[in-house]
Amino acid sequence: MKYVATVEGREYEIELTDAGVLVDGVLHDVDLQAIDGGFHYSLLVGPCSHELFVERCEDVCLVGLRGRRYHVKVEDERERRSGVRSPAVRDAAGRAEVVSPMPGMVVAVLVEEGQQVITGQGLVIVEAMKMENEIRTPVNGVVESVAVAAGQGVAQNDLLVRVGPG
Amino acid sequence: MKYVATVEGREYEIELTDAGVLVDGVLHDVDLQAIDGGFHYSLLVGPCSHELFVERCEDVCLVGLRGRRYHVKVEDERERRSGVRSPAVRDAAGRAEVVSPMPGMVVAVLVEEGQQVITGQGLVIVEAMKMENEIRTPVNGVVESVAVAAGQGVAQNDLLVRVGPG
Amino acid sequence: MFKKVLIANRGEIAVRVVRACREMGIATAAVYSEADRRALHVRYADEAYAIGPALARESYLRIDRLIEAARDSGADALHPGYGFLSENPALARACKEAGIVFIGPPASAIAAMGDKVTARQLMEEAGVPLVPGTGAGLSDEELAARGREIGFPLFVKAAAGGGGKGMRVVDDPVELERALAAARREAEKAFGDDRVYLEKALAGARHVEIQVLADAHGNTIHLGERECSIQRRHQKLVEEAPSPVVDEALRARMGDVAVRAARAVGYVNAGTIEFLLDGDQNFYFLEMNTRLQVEHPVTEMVTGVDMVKEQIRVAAGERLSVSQDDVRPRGWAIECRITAEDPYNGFLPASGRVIRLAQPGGYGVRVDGGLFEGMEVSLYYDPLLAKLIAWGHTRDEAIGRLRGALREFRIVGLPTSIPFHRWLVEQPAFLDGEFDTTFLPPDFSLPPGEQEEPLRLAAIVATLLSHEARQRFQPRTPCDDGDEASTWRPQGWKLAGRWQRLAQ
Amino acid sequence: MFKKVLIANRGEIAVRVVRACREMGIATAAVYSEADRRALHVRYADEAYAIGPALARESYLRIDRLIEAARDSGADALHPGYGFLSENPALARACKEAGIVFIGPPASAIAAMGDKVTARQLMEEAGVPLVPGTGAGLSDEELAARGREIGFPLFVKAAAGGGGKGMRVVDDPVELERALAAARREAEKAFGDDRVYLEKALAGARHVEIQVLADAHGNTIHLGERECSIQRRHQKLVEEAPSPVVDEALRARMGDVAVRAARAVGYVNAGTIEFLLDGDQNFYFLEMNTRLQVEHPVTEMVTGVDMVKEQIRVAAGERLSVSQDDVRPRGWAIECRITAEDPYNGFLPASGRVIRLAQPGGYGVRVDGGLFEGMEVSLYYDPLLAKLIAWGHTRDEAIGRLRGALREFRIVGLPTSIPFHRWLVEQPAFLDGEFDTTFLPPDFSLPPGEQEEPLRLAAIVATLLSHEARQRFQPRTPCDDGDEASTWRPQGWKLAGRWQRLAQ
Repeated sequence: MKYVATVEGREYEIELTDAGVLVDGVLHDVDLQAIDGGFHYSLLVGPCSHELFVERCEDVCLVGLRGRRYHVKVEDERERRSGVRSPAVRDAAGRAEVVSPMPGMVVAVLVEEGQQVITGQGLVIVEAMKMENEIRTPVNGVVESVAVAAGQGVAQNDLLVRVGPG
Repeated sequence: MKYVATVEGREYEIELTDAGVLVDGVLHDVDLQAIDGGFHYSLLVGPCSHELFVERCEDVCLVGLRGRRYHVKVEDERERRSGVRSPAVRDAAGRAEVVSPMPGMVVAVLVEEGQQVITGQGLVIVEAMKMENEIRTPVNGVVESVAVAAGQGVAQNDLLVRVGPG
Repeated sequence: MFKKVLIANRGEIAVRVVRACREMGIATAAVYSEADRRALHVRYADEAYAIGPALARESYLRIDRLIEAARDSGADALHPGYGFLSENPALARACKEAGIVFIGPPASAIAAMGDKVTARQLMEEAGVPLVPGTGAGLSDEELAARGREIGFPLFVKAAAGGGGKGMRVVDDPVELERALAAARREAEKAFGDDRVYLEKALAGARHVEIQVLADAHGNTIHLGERECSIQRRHQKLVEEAPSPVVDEALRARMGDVAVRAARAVGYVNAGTIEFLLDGDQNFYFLEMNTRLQVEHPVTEMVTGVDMVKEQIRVAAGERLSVSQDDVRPRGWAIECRITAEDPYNGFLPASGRVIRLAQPGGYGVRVDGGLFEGMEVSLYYDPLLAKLIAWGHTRDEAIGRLRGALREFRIVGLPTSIPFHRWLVEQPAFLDGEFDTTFLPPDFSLPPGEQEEPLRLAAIVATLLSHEARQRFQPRTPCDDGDEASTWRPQGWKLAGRWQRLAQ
Repeated sequence: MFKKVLIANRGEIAVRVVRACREMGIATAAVYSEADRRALHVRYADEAYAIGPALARESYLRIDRLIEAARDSGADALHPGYGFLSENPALARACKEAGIVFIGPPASAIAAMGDKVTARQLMEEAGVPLVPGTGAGLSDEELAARGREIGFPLFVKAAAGGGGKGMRVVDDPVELERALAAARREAEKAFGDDRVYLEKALAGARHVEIQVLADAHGNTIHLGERECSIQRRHQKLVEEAPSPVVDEALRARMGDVAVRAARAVGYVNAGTIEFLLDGDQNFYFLEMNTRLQVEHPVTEMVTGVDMVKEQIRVAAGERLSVSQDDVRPRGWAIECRITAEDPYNGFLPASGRVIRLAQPGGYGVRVDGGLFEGMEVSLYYDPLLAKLIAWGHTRDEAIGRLRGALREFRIVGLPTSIPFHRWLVEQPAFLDGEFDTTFLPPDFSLPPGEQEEPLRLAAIVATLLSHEARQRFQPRTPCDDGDEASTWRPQGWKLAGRWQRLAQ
């Protein structure tokens, strides 16, 4: 069976054969064992020993290795040809959608609709873990809309402010 | 709902009510929380904090508490009246069935059928964990049958020797 | 000695205090918010009392509920831990009124050191060297003017602050204006006191602090220094004892000054004098923390002194169990603060469920944690999950142990700071002990790794598991799905054997 | 220094050696039997090599496969751990022939000390005091005659033995006859050598051993004693350093004799001289273990010396990193051997799957283990799961820490020796340090607890969970069973609230 695995922008062509795992045509001698029934794995590649954690493995697998977490998308040939699984890319087209980089609470909104803003100017202050974080605009422009108010809780990636071309 | 819980020969009448748990008529203020989805529990009885592990909870629950493991049989009133769940008790009736107290390998059989044995006399030597263990007869009598031979593996509670009245 | 101690805190420090009490034969009463019913400190304590909802100000910051829980439990003493109300003199006073011993310094010492401006005055009188700065209670305009005199860069600090909260560094007058407003707001919120002051930011200085212990019989000693310069936005990430740049003579000088500072406020119990240390072995008083520090374990590891037990002894009126002469440090200890923050993403706070946990072990490795499998890490509280401390005969050995322990430490289910620590212990400047408080820039984020191998391994494993899942999710009959799902276990993949070659 | 070390062992000691190598920057190659593919030492090592089926004699005892794995891996040294082939001079010789450094003493020293009878002769010549006894190579009849002369009780010991294997205590001539046969059988099986000898069993003696370290440059030092009298059937269960009955003068005397004993066999690397110590501070040579001991951590904790690293340094031709003067013990350390044995049932070996694991932590607590969640504990190997070591400034503090750590240590899924250790740390004789090797009778089984409360608590919990299960297993519709089963989580039972009362 042939698959394409994509991790951090890099694509690997992986073929499972009786002789071993072919990765981009190179044979790997692989021994993967589950330690505790589903999260924790021991991987031997040749004699080299690796410990891995797999937090989930649905559309995308979240694999933990050497302290890092890798998102791996695996597609078989058919899926890849039809593009079934490729995720939609959000496109802001000229606008900047400033989202909260963390879950927290909005302490203050520093701008209002229609206001001119310059790159680096603070838009909203979000408190998380008892620290205040000023969320700034990455572009020059005009505030098109403010999606939050002081005192409001926000999740990670919640829209805070939409900045349009000036 | 009323239950009878039996643990190490002691019976508790336990009634679950809205006000709390009645144990032999005494009200207990109980707060039981699963820690990790099924094995590990935190129990508060009043303010007193206890950690427990429940290895399984079918006919009999195996509850770990303060380093010990307790087998608890729980019956509701109907089961108790009908005796549905009471386990069959093995009865040796005059005979002693000497079983292996551990899994291991039979190194030597020290007796043969028909042989007179006296209390404390060695019957079989079972090796486990690299140590030899002499298994002795708890009664005086005659060896009725020997169920094992040297070199044979035995599981815990496997019959080794049956000793009949002399 | 006390019969029962109420622990007015949560997380790893509450567990730490439970352990000390247990070892001394003292019963423990934990408190918990609704978010913490299943927390480790609740389960390790002998008793536990609910004190309110998850929000700290409705639970861990409620003096009335803490005192009520202490009364309900019959506790004769209360340990505040660090953070929360530990440096609020009102808690110490409320304990006194309720006839409960507060395991910490007198309220007067907390108040004196808690107001950073008063503290500066007292220290100046006691002959303790200070960083150039202003008083508090000045208006924004006055501060702006004084700031220009002192010169930039400057720190804006909360008069009632501590631990980096309400603290900002500014490089020019424009920035100062904005920072004052933010610092006041944060200070008001955190401490109910919006007074701020300025302090010169010393370039290239290290953060080195001295641990002091004092009893009510007039004994005040120090346990040497801790090096805490590995910080990000004034939050300590890694601490060690001793400091790579403090020699015996400097240690004695700093220790003497620290003891003098503690005596100046009538200090009793454990406390820490924070100094800035410049490249010429000059040091300047920053502030005194009138409580146990997060990083106390590194001092414990090198001195052998159990600081929480000393706190309890001292609070019970006993003498310190060690004299200054008994303090003979051995080896080196380094602590990593393992937090629920994503170092690859600007140390953003993370939440999630700990689905798997493997803690490191072996010689010289200590874990002080509140971690357990099944733990829900929320954003309500401090992101500290655990402290990993490694001891070695030498700094190199300690770092070697740390490196190994960081490899063994597995917290699965959410991002943690572990990758940062793994990175740090490979940095030449850290290995050489050559760093100051600017080692990490404020916006530091861990660079992604450049190795190809882990990507490939992750790809292989994901592919094998995906393949297996695809095979599995082609049900043979429509009805046998349920049971199989509950009993299914991933099988071993062994696509080419090695043992077979050997066995022949 | 070595580039890569092959670890010819499994379990906690293999993990211990991985850690030491890793800290020294040396790569590690593990070996594993078919039963150990998922073991911790395999996962923590850099490389792993399959060496055969589960049975030790087909894998961990196969010198040929170990040497082959060492060659395949390119290892330049081999660490034997303890047990298995660690005291078999053939492994040391095979390493030498293969050009691989054996991290242990010279084969000649292993052979000399391995034959307990030869060892007795050598020690006698070196002026080391011996327990009265016989030579080996005697017939049963000769031994019976000599036994009557020496007087009962007597030990029957295997000439090639060690660690209690093949050892029997006998009280009279009739028992002696039976014991000789069993001991010969066990010795033949364990060591391929059925020679046995007799040694007088000293009443009321303690088992006290001295750790020695020697390098190839003529430096031989000792690291003080370990007290190992808490034994059951000659299997050590708990060890500590120092011994409660050894003072500075006795330590110096025993240390001198131990160093002399080591020198007498040209010893290089780590070794242990076991002594019996009577109530009058007389001590007698028992045997020398020419390898790392299970209980080496207690010595590490009090001396600060990493013994595995010293072993590696010495094997690489370096000098010991410490001199006799550098050895200044601090505090007290106690080790509990946490085994898969049921102390309530005559310490019967247990097997099973570790379904949940919570390891203790905090100050002064060390765990050396091979444990992990999901581990299948089999009967193929030694029942040792982990070693729990607690350090304290005093013996009392160490015991306090141990007591707390034993409460925190949770191994769910099979019986372990933890209840025994919890019991031990409450026994007045143990707390007073008043015990000898007869403290535990040979057939000791832990008495069941007498408290009613745990029974009641277990009954309550079992009833709540049974109740919940009964409710759950009344399916509402015949078809929605499957999914529910996989997502179901036991709910919290809170039949009477406390927080509500506070909140009003």
